[in-house]
Amino acid sequence: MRFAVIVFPGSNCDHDCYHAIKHVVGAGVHFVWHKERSLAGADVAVVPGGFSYGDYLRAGAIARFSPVMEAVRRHSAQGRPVLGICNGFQILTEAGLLPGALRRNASLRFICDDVWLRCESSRTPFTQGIEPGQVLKMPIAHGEGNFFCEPEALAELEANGQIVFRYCDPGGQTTRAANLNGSTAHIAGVCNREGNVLGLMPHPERASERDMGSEDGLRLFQSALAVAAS
Amino acid sequence: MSTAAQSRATLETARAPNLTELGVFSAMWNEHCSYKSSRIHLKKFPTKGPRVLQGPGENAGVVDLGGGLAVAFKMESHNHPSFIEPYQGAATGVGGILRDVFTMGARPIALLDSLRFGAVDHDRTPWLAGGVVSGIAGYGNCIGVPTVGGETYFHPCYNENILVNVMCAGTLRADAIFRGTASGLGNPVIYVGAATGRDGIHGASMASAGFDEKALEKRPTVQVGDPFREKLLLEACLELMKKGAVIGIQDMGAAGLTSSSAEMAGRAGTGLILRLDAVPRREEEMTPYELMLSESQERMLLVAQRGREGEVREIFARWDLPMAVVGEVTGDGRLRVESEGGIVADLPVRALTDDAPLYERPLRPERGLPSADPIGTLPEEKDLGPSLLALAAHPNQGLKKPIWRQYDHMVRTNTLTPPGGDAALLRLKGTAKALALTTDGNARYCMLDPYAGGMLAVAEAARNLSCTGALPLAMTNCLNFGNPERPAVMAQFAAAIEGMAEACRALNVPVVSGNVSFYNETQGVDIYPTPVVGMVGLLEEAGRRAGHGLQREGDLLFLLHPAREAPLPPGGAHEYVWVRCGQEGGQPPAISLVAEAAVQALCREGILGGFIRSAHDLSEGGLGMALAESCLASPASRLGARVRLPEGSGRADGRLFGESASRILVSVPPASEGRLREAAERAGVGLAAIGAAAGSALRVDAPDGFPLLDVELSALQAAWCGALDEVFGT
Amino acid sequence: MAKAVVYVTYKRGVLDPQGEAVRGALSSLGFQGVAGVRVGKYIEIELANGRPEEQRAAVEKMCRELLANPVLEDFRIEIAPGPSAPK
Amino acid sequence: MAKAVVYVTYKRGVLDPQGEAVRGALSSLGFQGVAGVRVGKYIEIELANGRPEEQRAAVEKMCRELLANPVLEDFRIEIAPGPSAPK
Ligand SMILES: Nc1ncnc2c1ncn2[C@@H]1O[C@H](COP(=O)(O)OP(=O)(O)O)[C@@H](O)[C@H]1O
Ligand SMILES: [Mg+2]
Repeated sequence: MRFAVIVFPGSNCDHDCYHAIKHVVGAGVHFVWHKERSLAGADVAVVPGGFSYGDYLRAGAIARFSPVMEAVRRHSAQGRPVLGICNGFQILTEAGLLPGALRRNASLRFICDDVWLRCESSRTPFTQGIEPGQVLKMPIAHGEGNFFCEPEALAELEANGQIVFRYCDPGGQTTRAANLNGSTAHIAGVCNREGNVLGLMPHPERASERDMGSEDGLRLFQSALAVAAS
Repeated sequence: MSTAAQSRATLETARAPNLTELGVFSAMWNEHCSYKSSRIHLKKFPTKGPRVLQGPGENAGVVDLGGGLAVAFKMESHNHPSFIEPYQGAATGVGGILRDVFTMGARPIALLDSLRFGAVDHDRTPWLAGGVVSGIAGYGNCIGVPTVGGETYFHPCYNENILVNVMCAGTLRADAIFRGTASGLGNPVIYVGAATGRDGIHGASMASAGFDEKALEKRPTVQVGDPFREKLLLEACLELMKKGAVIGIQDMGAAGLTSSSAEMAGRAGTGLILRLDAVPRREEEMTPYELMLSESQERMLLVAQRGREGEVREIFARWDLPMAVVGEVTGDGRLRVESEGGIVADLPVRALTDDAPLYERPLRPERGLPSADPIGTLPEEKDLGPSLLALAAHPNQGLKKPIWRQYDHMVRTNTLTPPGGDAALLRLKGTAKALALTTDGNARYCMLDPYAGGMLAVAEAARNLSCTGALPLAMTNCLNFGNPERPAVMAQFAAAIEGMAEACRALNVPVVSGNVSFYNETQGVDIYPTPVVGMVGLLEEAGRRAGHGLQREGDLLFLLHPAREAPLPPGGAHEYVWVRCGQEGGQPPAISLVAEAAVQALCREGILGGFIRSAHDLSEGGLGMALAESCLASPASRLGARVRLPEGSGRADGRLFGESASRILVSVPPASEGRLREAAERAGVGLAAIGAAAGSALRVDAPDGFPLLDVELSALQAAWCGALDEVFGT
Repeated sequence: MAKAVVYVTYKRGVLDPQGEAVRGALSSLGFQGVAGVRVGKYIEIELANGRPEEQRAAVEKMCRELLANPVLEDFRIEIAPGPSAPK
Repeated sequence: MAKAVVYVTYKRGVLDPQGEAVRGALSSLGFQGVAGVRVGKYIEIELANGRPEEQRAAVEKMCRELLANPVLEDFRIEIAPGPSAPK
């Protein structure tokens, strides 16, 4: 069982993902450079956080054309797991592998803070081990994480069970105050229709050790590992 | 350039310098590059120590961390550009200090920002503060280096001259330090990074000029930063260094190609030929003058081993960055610049560097603020609750989270103690150790007495590190002062350095790098002298650390203090008086460095020994604010305290909010009280039992039991958390 | 050389936080009578010579593929033949 | 109602990383003949009724005070009387 962590020149959470997967979860992991066209035999693709190619125009707008994204697209088309974290989520929406778009935060400011997430769906390989309704604590760190989709698209996401995480308070209530970036319907993470591709703005890799303030993020990686093993 | 300097320039070359040469001279002899007014004073800093691997004079200082690991760090100012264009000024300041650190071969792991803005109600302050903070965020977040600490202070003396100081630390192998030297005859001089444009020509001179009303008219001396490009440059340079093809490397900062080439040759005692035709450029028809003096960002100059140009080219191509061989090392001690087949400059390197003018400017100490303590003008209140709330709600003492929440302070997953504590702590993966980092400075103390102020800044920085359990190792600084041509400013400068140097010796923290920023003045009015200290400490076992927050109901509270002094001396409640009536005066806190060292050592011993559970130093706002911060440190599980002030003389408010130095508030499990008492006894440190952690309110009584304040933590927290709303909005 | 100018704005109905922030700032600076503000991107593209129809088609493609995100943005294109217009 | 349109761009000579990034992306996407790209801001301001000269003066003030930083940026203003132009 191997994870591939995609590395764009402006990725900056690539090493954090690698560290969490290898040294905390204890799974196999390798980096894949953005100029590569194959994931080198990985079972799970992780598109990490950062600023892919600077992201000056729109986060992820340029990254979606990179050679490695062809490989990610193929991987996804085969129904295999893909996880996009933060910038990875932005890239996957730009690439059309996930629905919606990520606008600038409603405050227009970058926000780095802990948030709570309510798991809404166990259908993705990353949330199979997490009961719907469970609340996880993880940090966010982004300037453009304000999820947007049109009302019809939202209804479709609801109907298909594609909403995977919503921002909530520690008690699991989706309050306005808990929705730090102003996302449509408090959405923090969504999956594709098939459920194998998950994107979320919060950083599970930063919430994988007690020293970092939470271990809740580990469960996403462990869940993927368990699914692959079964 | 002054006429005197000009004629000297003429003398050195035995002919009249041409325009390009004059530009080179004027940039190199500028205060910013030559340190002509400050050098004789900077010599007073202790710069050596068993752990110092590289002292001042390089792009950054380097200190040994043991186990083959070292840390490179430095702090730099970007005050003037940030006042003109706060976002880009601050952003490019971050870019510059990052390059200073990775030039040494270190991977940057942390940034800290020490900020001074004008009064909150000054009309430009919100725009400047908002722009500076988002500029630091914009650059640091993108490149993926966490901003883990800093300080922020508002005062009208900065209304027209803000201070933006940024510190960067990076880790490297102790045996793989790179330096900015151009050695080895015939070795190629290589330009890497962004192409050169006309931006920022004369930035170095701007940094050395005061502001007049025309400041806002100054033209593109401000550059736009490109953090993505910097990330590529960082990765490419570190990769290249690993290959071992690099002889010397330096970033092109102030005065760009001019200073990087002259300084590299100067350090090696060699010469250089630069061929300007090969310099990558992004604008047409640039003159040699412009090419030599441009301060375009994200560029580096390096000297490689002859014959290994191909490796350099290959690596930079992979990172999609321009690379060009622009010259070679020579043995004649001259900087020769060629353009379009002709020589456009030919100057002795020594005249530009070592032999640059040195001034011993006149000093005349002047008292900047009244010597009487203005607390006497304040009515004494029975209930000090409202005063504590007012202090907590003031932007200077309030929670700075609206600032550091904009900084990615967690990326790289090493941040054990995020911003908000006394010092940031970062674990060093692959070891058991953690690095502690802080910045500190108190301009008011320096205005009252620059010598004491300098000493106190060093002592507080070290104390902040000790409060986490870390041993202070070494420091950097940013010396922000007014116009050095005024003897009163020069006197402040000289005295502050002497005070700092004295404290460095007593506390065993050599100075390994630093930066001077003069001419922080507007229309003849200087800022308060503002030396800022950046300090690095080491915690051998990251697991044995403390924060400042109270941990458990029932834990006992003690004040560590110098043995021969009262736990809380009377007076000196500067920030409290300032918040209540806007007056300043009196004396800075008295300090005995021997006692300071003992207090800090005991605090570290207690943390490592596990008998101190939390530690917080007393600074602005005294014991009152320290208690408030310790109660609120963990918003989710805030914990109150019940305190009785120790016996002493003077007004109760003056003692509660007094800013006495060398004091640390600690919380201790009841079972450990004996161990703490024994250790304090042995160390000769004073120990005052002042109460216990309890309940959901902060209650402080006078020594006789008379209640001084009783404030619900919810109210305190609301005041404290909203303190910056006026500046940053809600 | 010709110049294409592309305007990228949020779709009607998508809240524009930047525009709102500017409106708020203008009113707190004392500017009255500002009913609404929208902030978008303005992109100038210098194009080598070519036929205007082809240029427009190329710029439209750039917009669809890169310059605008169709989920939330609209775009508008203007082509201005530059001084050395197609012969 | 009238509408003012403001264009804010970096001054000539100032590095425009956003424009550079777009240019690079366009060329790697295979668009040929793109000689340069500059990215700026496009701001639409709806103004209450008033005399055009006054409106222009007000918008100029907005630009100088808030919308652009003259140290780094240039601005250009267009005023288009809207459907319900001043009576
Ligand atoms: N500009 C800033 N950037 C990052 N962190 C900051 C900033 N300003 C304040 N902080 C954080 O808030 C903490 C408390 O601030 P302050 O009370 O001013 O510090 P000190 O402990 O030096 O008195 C700092 O130690 C730092 O961690
Ligand atoms: Mg402190």
